[in-house]
Amino acid sequence: MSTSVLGRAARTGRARLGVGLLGVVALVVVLGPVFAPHPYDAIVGPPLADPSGAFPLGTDILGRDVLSRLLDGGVNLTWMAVLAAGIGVVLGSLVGLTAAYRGGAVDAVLMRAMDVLLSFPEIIFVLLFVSMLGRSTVLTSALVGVAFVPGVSRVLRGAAIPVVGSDYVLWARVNGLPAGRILLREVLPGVTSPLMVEAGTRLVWAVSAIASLSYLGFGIAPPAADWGLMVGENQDGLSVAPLPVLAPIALILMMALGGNLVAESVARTVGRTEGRV
Amino acid sequence: MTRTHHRPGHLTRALTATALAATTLAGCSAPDRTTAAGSEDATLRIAAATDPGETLNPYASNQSPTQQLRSALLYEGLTRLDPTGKVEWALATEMTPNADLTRWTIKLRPDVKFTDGTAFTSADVVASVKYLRDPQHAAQGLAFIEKIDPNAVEAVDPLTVRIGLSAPFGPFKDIWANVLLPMTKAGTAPEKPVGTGPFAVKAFTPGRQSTVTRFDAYWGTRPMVGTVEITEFQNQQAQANALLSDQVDIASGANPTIARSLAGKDGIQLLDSKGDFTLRIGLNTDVAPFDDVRVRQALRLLVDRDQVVANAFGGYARVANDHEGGTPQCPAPGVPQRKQDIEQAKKLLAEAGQPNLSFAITTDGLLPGMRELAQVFAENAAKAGVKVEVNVVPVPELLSKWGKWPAFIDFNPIPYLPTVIGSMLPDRVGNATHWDNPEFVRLADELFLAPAAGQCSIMNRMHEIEYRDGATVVPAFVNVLMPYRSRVRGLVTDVNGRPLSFLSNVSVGS
Amino acid sequence: MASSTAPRRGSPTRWLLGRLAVGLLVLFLVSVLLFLVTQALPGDIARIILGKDATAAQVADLRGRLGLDRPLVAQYWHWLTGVLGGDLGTSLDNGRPVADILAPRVLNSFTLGLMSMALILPLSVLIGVFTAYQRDSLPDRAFVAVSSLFTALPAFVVGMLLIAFFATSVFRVLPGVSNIPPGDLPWWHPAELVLPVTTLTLMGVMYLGRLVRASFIDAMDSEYAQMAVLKGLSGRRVLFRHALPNAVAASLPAASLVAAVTITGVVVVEYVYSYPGLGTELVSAVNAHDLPVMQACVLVLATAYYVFNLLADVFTTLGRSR
Amino acid sequence: MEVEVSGVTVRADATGHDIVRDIGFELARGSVLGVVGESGSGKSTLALALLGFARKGATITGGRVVVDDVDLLALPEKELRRARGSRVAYVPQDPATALNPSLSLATQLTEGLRLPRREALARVRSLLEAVGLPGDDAFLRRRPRQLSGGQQQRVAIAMAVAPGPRLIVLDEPTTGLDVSTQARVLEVVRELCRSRDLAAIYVSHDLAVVAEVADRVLVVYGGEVVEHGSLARAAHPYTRALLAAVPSSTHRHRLVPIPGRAPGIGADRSGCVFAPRCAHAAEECSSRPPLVEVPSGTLARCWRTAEVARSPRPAVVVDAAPPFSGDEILTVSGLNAGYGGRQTLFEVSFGLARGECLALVGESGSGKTTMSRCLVGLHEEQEGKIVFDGQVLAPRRDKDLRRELQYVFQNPYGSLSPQRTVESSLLVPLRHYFGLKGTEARRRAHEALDRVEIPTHLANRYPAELSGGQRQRVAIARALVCRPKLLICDEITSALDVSVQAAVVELLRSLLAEGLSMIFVTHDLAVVRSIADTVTVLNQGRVVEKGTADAVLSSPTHPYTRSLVAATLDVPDTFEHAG
Repeated sequence: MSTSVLGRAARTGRARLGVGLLGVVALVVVLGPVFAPHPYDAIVGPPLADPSGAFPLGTDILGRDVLSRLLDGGVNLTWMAVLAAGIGVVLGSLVGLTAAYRGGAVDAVLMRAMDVLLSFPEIIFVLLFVSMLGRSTVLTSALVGVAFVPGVSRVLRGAAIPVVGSDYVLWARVNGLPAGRILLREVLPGVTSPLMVEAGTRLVWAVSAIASLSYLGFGIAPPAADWGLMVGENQDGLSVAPLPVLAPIALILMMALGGNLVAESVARTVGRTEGRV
Repeated sequence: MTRTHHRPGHLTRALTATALAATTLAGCSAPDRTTAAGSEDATLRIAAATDPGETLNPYASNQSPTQQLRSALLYEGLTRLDPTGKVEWALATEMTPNADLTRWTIKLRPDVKFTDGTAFTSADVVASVKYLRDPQHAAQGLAFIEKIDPNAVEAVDPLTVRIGLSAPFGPFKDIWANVLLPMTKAGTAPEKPVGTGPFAVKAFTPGRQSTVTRFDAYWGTRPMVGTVEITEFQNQQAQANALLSDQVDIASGANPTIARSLAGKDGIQLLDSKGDFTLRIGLNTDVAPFDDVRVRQALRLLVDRDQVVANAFGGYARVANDHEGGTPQCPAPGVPQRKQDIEQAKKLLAEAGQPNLSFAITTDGLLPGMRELAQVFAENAAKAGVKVEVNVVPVPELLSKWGKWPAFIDFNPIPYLPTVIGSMLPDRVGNATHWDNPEFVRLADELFLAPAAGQCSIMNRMHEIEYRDGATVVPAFVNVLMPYRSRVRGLVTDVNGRPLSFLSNVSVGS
Repeated sequence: MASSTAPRRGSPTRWLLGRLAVGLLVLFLVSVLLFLVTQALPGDIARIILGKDATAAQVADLRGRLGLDRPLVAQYWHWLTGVLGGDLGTSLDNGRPVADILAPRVLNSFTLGLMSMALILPLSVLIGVFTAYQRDSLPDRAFVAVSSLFTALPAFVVGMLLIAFFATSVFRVLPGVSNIPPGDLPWWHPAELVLPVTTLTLMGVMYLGRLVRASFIDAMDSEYAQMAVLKGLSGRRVLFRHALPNAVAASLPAASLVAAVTITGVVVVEYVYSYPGLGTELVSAVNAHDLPVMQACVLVLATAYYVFNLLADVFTTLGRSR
Repeated sequence: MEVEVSGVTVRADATGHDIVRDIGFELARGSVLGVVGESGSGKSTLALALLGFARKGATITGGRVVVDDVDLLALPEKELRRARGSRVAYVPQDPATALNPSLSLATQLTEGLRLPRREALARVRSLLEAVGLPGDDAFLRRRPRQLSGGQQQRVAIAMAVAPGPRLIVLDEPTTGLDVSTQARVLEVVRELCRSRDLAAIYVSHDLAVVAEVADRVLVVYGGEVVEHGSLARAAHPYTRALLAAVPSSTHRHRLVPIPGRAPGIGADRSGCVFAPRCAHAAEECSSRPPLVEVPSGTLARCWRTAEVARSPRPAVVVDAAPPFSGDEILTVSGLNAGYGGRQTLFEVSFGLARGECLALVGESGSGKTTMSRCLVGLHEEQEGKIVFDGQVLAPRRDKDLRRELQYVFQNPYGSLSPQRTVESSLLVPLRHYFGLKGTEARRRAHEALDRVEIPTHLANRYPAELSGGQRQRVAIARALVCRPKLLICDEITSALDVSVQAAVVELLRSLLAEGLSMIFVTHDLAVVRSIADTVTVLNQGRVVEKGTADAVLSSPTHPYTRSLVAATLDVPDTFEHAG
């Protein structure tokens, strides 16, 4: 079922555009480091130099080659976003499915716990924990992921309730199948479509959130090259040298927009086909 | 809030206004806040960094640059520094020691009034000194006056104070020029301190804004502006934005990049105070391998000082030579300029048994250039195979492990003498490198007893020890940059990086 | 989206009271969690206040005066009883009453949030209905594309670009920072509000407008809309009397969530524009480890969040009982 | 003639195939035409086309719908809109979704009347009273959700009649209603047509209902009219097959399913559409027969009506089994149960002998669903005693008990996991109960599929690819692989077309014959008659009558049972005499 939804989604124009954008970004992320003309942390010129033959995109605030940093700076963002989205979706599904399946008190307790989590503005949540545990890329990704849990769990709980109430799950319960197996083998396959949409959307949000955190200085530590960090580092020079800021923003946008388009087209295809078998 | 009832229908008006196009809005701002430009009552609007913990108490511990900026307008000390770094008389007119420099008699300036109109007398000085000297108050300037015997502070007559010391101390006049040691009316600190400065507080909201107005009975030169409004902003970019959109006249903090991008924009100029402000990398001598002077010297040899000046500070700095400055009155110490020498550094490291040195530099990035300095240093060090990580931590974390970081970035804005007292002698809280050089300590003691004429040669010898053995990498002296709108006239640069302490001749044109 | 148990039995009032009680419980848990987290923060508030120059004895003395040396439970209990008695405590950082610090900031933030909501709701409906009605037309496609772009765009980038465009670089028609001087009411400074409100509104409309568009399309495709057509009603009546109320009703839970997100989203926007609201205060309180201020900020934000969330649930429940 | 329809064709835009094709009929004022067809036959599309309306993705490509000398399909958009409601009105299948949830009844009833509000309200009030609803302000202020299903449907009818149309199209108006409610709605329809001289088109899948309400019947199959006339005189093999598949509440007969599946849109239409499933198909059927008058008196689209007429209906009457005297496999005594504090079952007691089929009969709200949930152990708020095969059923049941007591659900679309193939669905219980995997498990699965007559090649299909009847049989197979002793079937045929229902009922009957015990939960007395040995009637959570099927259905004693029996409709019996 799900593969066919993906297949149908992939044939839409917006999905193709999305895949194209993601492809370009993926090329930059994967092949970029190979083609970077300078080491990402080498100071090779005066700060904020205009674009020239030697520095096609100019230099940054410290006199490093912007192009090289751009080509090198996607890897961290990518794996961090994937990790964050993964944590968010896995934990969120776990909570959401458990709440939907157990219902009653378990449901109430889990959902109120999610409310508690949601009540912290995301940025404060990260700020507090980064202050508490020290800055690390894994921690930041994990925190962004945890911040996603309430949202994901709500959506999946909503999606799972009809599945849990459906007769085939009822049959499994009546026959005394173990709860874990029912959740994993019966309920989970029933919510793959919203799950995929969530995963896609959260990936996009993770890109945006992690870029924001790097911009604010809670993500990747300097002197590493990272698109979000580059925006933060160079924004003071925006009016003198816009490229060191705009170039990474463009790539972040391409990445997020690409993911968004793909997620949306899946969601659209799902919306058009689900429930009207 | 209290004015709500005067303004019926504001919500509707504001909503309509918000919905309207931007053009109508440009001219629309708080009605009663118009600046009478050029006139006697002109307002000077200064952007400063946010400090939610600030108070009006000039003796408070841990004062931010913002609080010190305001204190300089409200309070005065017995002496003060002029923009060239020279100590001049302020509330005192004379300080006379006894023969062994253990008791000082201070003559006060007559006819000085506090901003509440009362007269400034010796009783106020005694009270201020006793307050400062009481360790209970944790005053930030305490370190400088530790030699004062609190029981030996007495008023001789209304304009004479006598202060006894626990040990002989010569450069008494220099010490009192510190902004942390002002005089306030007896009994008013810390709650509602009253000073003798050219301005008095009109409104004060910590962390947001303070307004001070001219004190017309000020004993010195009467300022030309009627009001100074200090508004606090979260970051320097916001200060720059406020300056650009003409919401403030001066941005008191600007990093080199901002300064560069603002300079030359219409109507904006740059106040570039060159001085001996140092950003330095401290190396903790309690921790291996920084207890080995060879390692410290190797790291000093790794720095490309020209690159630090050009790239970390955007050219708004000058090369330094691994010793503090703050001695504008003295000739340069006779030590050669240290230059990048990778081979020598490698050799020293190998001798010290640290060929693959790897460590982290911690900084809270509080001041512009701190992170950049760390990064340039890391890049330079990599050339010798030394792996340096830049560890940016929040301010509280830096403070919480103060004195325990193996390598960190620190700054020093004050003249050499108080620097020595505050952060270079052993067992000072400010000395987070725990550097303890017996010869340096001996010279310091000598300095405290030396007559003014002999100070320079002692200080130059001390610089030389720093250069040879010191625990800090001092690659550059950094300029203090303040972009301002060119309608502000009369600003002066200051070697100590506090040009906004000198507002007497500043006017705001149209 | 909206969660939780619908009123299955008992009166709606009882259900609402139940939810409010749960809300109080959530707030209590939030405060406990925040308290525990701050205890684990590195860096001692007394040390932060006194700075690096203070001696250990001075730090210990200040800790005593601030009551930080008492057992955790006692500290928390002291704070809680104070809050329940209407006393939010005093800032550790500058000793001022928390209520005095926060009152103007709450007003500022809520003005910002409510103004944005006042724009987001009608604009979303307008744009959503228009694009749904003109489905697949050029404006519709443009809106869908732009809104995709915006959901991918971090708020700080939007803010940064708006400042550069309207205040500092291209046009210089608006203030580049949105400082509301202390003592002033935010709406005395409409020009300062334009950019922050615009940022929040843009982000909100791009999200909510899409939802309205989708639910309007659903409403237009519904059986009752078809029935209205079959009754021979005019196109306009079908659109505005039959489809629109239901589309709006279907979007209400999402609108409440957008409101909740807007309230908490002011944190970033306030930071970008240096707007003196709850968000900027919260950031400085976190930086200074000023627990009472932090607690109060988070409680206000969490309450606002919970209220809007509850509204979302109420709307969903109303919708479900239809 | 009041209404003349001819050549109406609706095409699916995407594929270009016709959904309905060349439909024509005439209708006099005051008379009711029934349109009968199974799901997918195109009858709803036809109903909408009569108002000049096609759903998204479909277009009316030709034909005339003349009402009062005006051809609706030829009208420009604006005039067509005026004609809707005032000339032709529509009553939707599901008023719960077709009435606007956010508007009051007054608004919905008066809008489009083009009358001053006071007059409009007066007319609406009298109409509401005519359909048996209160016409007071309090009622008019209500929203649709505050009404019961039957009330909603009567409001929808009043709404349709209010502008004074000449023709009213009712699309499955009683589907989903209880028999007694259905009876009231039908009465309203008949009465309105008579009193207001309205022509009505009544679309339904239920032959009994159509036979009851309509003067003449249009039988639609594969988007075409295959027969037009009286059901009692049916000549087309499809009509006759349908009738043979319908169970009767008055006597038990063998139900004959129609083999194969209904044609989809885009099926080959060069010949007779029913030929692939027709027992009488011959070579000539590969060309399309015309709709012509046949000897029985109807119009039929069939080449072979003569042959068909010669083969009599195989009305095999099956005798009710003798009363069982064996031990009881299930005994329910004093069962009370409820939801969230509200009691829905009161002191329910009954017993089921081994090998017997017990029908648990009740309308919606009778508690029959709670009852079946209690039996399988899904219900938690219950007290009383249930003894199964000598063991008292505890809340926590052991594996064997669960295995021996199997449950088949009502909704064929939900009872199988859409993500599992047929075979995989069957392997789950085999692994769970018997620890079987691999070849042996597959062998047992295929065995069960054979038993329910699901061809082996469907084993790897997903439920979405199966028809409703096939899914229900797979669900039965899944119960069978567990080797149960008692099968609880909860309304398992109610969502199925009659031709498919027949196959399932016959399957269950054969399982009974093999000794399986069964509880059949239903509201349909005809199905009860065709399968049950004993009947227990539930009303408002209480058992009001029990006994053998024959006794309860033929001579009910409780007033409730009597009214239920009276409201149950049957297809006409006169069929045999027609040939």
